[in-house]
Amino acid sequence: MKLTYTPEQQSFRLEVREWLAANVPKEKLPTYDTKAGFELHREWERKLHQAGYSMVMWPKEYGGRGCDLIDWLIFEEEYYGAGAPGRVNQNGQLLLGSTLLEFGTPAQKAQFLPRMASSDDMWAQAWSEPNAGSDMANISSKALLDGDHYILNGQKTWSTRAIYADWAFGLFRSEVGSKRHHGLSFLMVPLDAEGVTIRPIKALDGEDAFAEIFFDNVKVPVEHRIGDEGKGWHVAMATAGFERGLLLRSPARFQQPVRKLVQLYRDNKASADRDPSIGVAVAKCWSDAEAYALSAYNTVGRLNSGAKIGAESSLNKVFWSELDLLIHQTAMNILGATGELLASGSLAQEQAYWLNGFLFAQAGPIYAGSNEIQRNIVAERMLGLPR
Amino acid sequence: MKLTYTPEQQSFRLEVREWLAANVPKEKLPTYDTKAGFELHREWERKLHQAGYSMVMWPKEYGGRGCDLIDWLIFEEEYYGAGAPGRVNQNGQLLLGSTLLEFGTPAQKAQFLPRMASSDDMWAQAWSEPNAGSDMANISSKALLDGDHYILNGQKTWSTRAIYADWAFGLFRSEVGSKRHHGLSFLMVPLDAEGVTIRPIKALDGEDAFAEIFFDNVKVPVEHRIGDEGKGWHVAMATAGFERGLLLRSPARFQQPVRKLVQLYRDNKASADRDPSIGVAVAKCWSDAEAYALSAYNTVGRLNSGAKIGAESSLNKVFWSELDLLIHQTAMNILGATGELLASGSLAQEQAYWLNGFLFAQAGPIYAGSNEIQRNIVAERMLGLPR
Amino acid sequence: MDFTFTEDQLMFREAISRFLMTEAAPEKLREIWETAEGRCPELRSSMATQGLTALSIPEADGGLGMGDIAWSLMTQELGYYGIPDSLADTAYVGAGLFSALGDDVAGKNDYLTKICDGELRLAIGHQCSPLVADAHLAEVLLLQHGDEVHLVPRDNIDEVVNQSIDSSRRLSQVTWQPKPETCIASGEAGAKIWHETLNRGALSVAGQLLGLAQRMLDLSVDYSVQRKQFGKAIGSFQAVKHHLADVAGKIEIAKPVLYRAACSLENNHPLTDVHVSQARNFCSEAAALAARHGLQIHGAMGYTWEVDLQMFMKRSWAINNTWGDSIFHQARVQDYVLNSDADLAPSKTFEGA
Amino acid sequence: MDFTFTEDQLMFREAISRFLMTEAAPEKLREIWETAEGRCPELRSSMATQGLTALSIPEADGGLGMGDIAWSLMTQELGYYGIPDSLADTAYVGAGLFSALGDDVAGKNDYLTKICDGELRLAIGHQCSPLVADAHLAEVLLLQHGDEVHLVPRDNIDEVVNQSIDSSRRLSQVTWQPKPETCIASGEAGAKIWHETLNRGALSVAGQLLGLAQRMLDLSVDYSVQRKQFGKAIGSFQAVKHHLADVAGKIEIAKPVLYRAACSLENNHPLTDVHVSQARNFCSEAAALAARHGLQIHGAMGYTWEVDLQMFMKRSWAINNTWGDSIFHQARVQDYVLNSDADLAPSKTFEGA
Repeated sequence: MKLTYTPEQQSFRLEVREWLAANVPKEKLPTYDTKAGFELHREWERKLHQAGYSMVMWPKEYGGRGCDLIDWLIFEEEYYGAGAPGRVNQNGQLLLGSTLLEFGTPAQKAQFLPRMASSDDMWAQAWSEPNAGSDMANISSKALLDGDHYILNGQKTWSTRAIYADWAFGLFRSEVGSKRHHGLSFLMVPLDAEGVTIRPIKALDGEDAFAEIFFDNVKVPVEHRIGDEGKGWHVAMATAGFERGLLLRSPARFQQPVRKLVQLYRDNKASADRDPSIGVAVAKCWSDAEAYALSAYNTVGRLNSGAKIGAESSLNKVFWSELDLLIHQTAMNILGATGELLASGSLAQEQAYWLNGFLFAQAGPIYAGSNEIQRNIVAERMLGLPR
Repeated sequence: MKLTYTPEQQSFRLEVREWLAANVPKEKLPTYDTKAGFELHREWERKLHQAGYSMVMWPKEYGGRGCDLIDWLIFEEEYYGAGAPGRVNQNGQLLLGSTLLEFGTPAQKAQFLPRMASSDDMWAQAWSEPNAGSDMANISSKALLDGDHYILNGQKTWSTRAIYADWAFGLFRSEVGSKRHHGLSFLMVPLDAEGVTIRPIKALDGEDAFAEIFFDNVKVPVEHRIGDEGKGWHVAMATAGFERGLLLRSPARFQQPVRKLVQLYRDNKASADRDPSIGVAVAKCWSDAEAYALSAYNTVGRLNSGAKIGAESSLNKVFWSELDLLIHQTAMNILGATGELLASGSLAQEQAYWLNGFLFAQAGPIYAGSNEIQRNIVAERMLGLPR
Repeated sequence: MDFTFTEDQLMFREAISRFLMTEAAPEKLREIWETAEGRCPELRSSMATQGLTALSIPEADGGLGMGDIAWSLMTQELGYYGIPDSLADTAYVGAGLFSALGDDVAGKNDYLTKICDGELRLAIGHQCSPLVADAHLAEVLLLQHGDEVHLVPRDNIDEVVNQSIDSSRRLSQVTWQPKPETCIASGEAGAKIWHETLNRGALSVAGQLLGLAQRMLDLSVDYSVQRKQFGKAIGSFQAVKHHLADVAGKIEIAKPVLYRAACSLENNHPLTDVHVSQARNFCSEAAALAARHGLQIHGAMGYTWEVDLQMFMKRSWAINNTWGDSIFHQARVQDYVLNSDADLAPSKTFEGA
Repeated sequence: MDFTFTEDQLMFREAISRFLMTEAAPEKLREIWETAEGRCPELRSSMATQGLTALSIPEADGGLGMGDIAWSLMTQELGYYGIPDSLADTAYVGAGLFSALGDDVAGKNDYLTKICDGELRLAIGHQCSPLVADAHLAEVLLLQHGDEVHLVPRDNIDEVVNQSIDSSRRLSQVTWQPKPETCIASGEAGAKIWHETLNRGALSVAGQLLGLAQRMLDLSVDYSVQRKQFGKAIGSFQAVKHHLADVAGKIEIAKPVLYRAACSLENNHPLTDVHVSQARNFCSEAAALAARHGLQIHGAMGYTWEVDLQMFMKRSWAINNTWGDSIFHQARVQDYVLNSDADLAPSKTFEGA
């Protein structure tokens, strides 16, 4: 055990830090849940990609940098620490990207990964259906094989930013009459294909953050299937594991708001200390975010020694989603009467950072598999309790 | 709404206060989980009874004082406030007593209540069985009607202080082949009857706090059944409601340790304030105990206006048991390194008060129906969620 | 010792509840949320017709002569139906403030009468917040300047309006000049008025939060009975049951605390400050858990604009730190327990410090 | 950057675990709990034979030359098997203290050798507690007097022994007279030794608490699979699943925090104090929840003397406030976050203050 960085790691960190200092937009980009904001984020992604920072842990041939996971953690620390823009294409890059790297054919990798790294292709997930939320295996959207194509019919929902995206990926029932986890195939679908209709869903904050996707005899070539016919569940589970696990929510994603929370506390110490539970909560946020970071480095160490991530990824997801709630609730408590203000007003730039974060944190225990489902998974798969 | 006491209520309070000041033993009685302590507590109960304070809310003819529930709350406040001994016969007096008052025949009331009030008869519960814990309807102990007697066979368990008690009460399956809630009868059994064997169960603290009761062809006259043959579940549920509800745990039972906790905090303020979460917890304990007291007065007001207590009694039970844990955990945190000491040592009278309370508090979320079962009851009966 | 409401109080609550159920259904709220001002004058008028604006006004002035105890029921209804209106600030907090003024204050009775008739819109600026709610529509503002109470016509202020996460709320930074002619109370009397006004405002918020909590619980129970996953209603899963049971527990325990605080405020109990803050804390906790678990049970649906839950969640988040923020109210209770020498014997529940 | 253990460390842990599994089964613990002294000399000897007492001793002195990092695994095993022995205080904390002494201290190497061979019983009295554990059996005591470290033979002290809720523990109030001839370190050097000793003691407690948490979880999982209610194993109820999943979560997150603290202590990291207290807090929380939920899942059975859970619960309650109580360790973390001006950027996780 040696918890210090190598000279190479240190110089990688400095290099990233300098590039970000020179390139991160001075003004916060508008939300990527609007079309304009989405395209500005795409531009930023292209810039990142040109500098080789889009997907640092992918192989160079696919637009990455060939870094290991420690470098990735370092990159994330610098990225969040610099207050750089949210990663608009991460559902594709992190979830589908990891899946393609593991299960994709050489042709698929060559076709999809470079354009994903550069965000020339923007990706949306198509997992959920109206009757397949927590019960993810209850999928009814169909993909019938017809020669060298699948014909897709059905409906997906909660597809983040699908109205702006170029492609979607998800599971479809490809074996007639199959049930639950069986007979599903993992397909990639261009969203401009004939028969695709996308309807936005207005989120809590009024933005079109999600969408429903309707498939009406949509033709998708067999080459757009990842993994074997009917074996999509296996492929998807690997992807879901990535999502819950380390990749989607790197520790820096929480350490940065904690750093700002501590600053908010320090700036308002006289007032905040009148209720000592505030300071206690701030210290707990720091300690939890630090623990999550330690856990990530520890996991990376074990992965590098050949271990696999199992149901721990479910514990991770519960942990960071609850931490995120605590961070933002504590900030709201410190802000007091001005916490409810939207950014549009006279007082509210700092407030809006926290309010937006507070709203988004509310979704954390729900998306990527509800925390109730995660706890079931831990109990059943890690502890061996009966279903 | 008028939250002040009448002159009569005030003078009742003063009368109780004076009597307790003159009569509460100066030295704490030894634990009633030992034979010697049990009998000393019985003596105390007789003294209380002679002064008319044993069961203040029972009718005078049964050894009570004919008080209303407000007077009872006042009595409890004074009783706990004076640090008077624990009520050794309360499982009988509060649970069976209430049941007899509601369901007993005049003959049963006359036979059992006065001796219960005076603690000439000490009562144990015989609810649980090895396979009927949380699943209370899974009772298999049998009571077969044979002329004017029942013949009892089977086993009960977790019967508090049964090794010292004179009588037990509980449910027995009196209809052959009946299932679940049906075909049960509510019986009272003298523990010196032939065929009764009692084996102590050593509790966490090493004392024989519970017992198993074995019934081997025990003869019990039909007159010892409360309510109708086969309708024992209905009778028992009323009793269980009393137990969870107000009677078993009056607010003063928690307000008194909170008062002592605040004193403990004030006495150790300099040290305790180094971790502000201590003060926050102390204040929460006070606020919760106060809320529980308000809730009790509010419930009594509604009862006096003709309302019934329903699933709220389950909420009460969850609330006070969690409060009791917090009170004692907080005390242990203030005591620090000396908190683990038993009373036998050099340092530890105050510590032992808290350690004993801490241990007993651990059982709170389990006995009288586990908190998980209580939450199910609230969800199903109060909110109408499907079973 | 009688911890119950009168028949009159309960019947009035029932009547208001029935009225709001039809007049302020969620579709109506959505309409109001879409307006520029976030408020609906017709709704205020119809509430006045029901007698709500007359609740606090002395019978001598044509009102119903009820007080804080009755309002502890009514504010729950305003919360439950998510009423997008400053009615409580006007007809409860504002009326209380006017009533507390000396009889020599010019126009005092006229203002009370206008409140009673539902004709006055006012806004109150207390130093507990840099923001004044509803200043954009107020005819007059009651503004704090130290111990002074100023009654300021809208024309005499400048305001910058902010939007809230609750689309019906407008919060203004108000700039104004205290002048002798607008001062209607000062010194000890003014300080007392502001002190009591803050307590009344906090109790109004507490009642609304509790009503909101109940609404969010009811919506979540309904949803959990209808929504199926894994072949059965999600309300049959124990995790969902326990989430909702915990919300019910927070609501039930908060009620008597709210009612006691109202009784203390109405009767000038010496511990009113502590009781009000305690009530606000319990109601706030109930609303926060109802929002959190309500959203959790609604899943992604709860995170949409379309499903009603969002309106009630946002209201609860928005008003939670008004009329004294969480820090203020927590600190008032903590100070009493930790830093006073109050005797906390079990017999003292209803006694003064 | 490598957050993993060496093969040697993992294999040694595995060997110790297998050894304790057979040598310190619950029946054996019960026997020891019944003895007057609460300790078993044979168990200590056999642990010495396994090399446990030699772990911290430099290879030059015949030991294994491992450090805090290796002990962070071993203390978990001691906790998991509920070992009723002061082994960690002697072979880990005490050995660390002796090692930190100047080479001029008479007998230093003899003591290290005796520890290594399992022949020394010692007790340590640190000002963090008014009590000294295992003084009743100690040959010598290491006692604090301000900045001075005193090595005091048992004959030179008076003690009053207290019993603990954990029947195997004896805690003494020790009275003694500091004399020049017993002083083995003082001034800055002495202060540094006590400071480091407290951190090492706290880390020892943290590891044991984490091992205890894991044991209580394992016992509860077993019980919930065997125990049936309502016709099925209680482990199939969602409330039980979620209780146990939460315990597993506390344990898993505590591990890396414990390991990092051990690494900091071993390498004199400038934030060692904060890291040790953080580790102790996480491990303490894991043990507390494992006890609470473990008991809840065991139901009344868990509240009996007969079922093994009680031994592990009581140990966890008993040692929780030793080597710095909860207040001390919470305050060290809070002070760092709230009252320092440390830069808490995401890049600083492994850097000094």
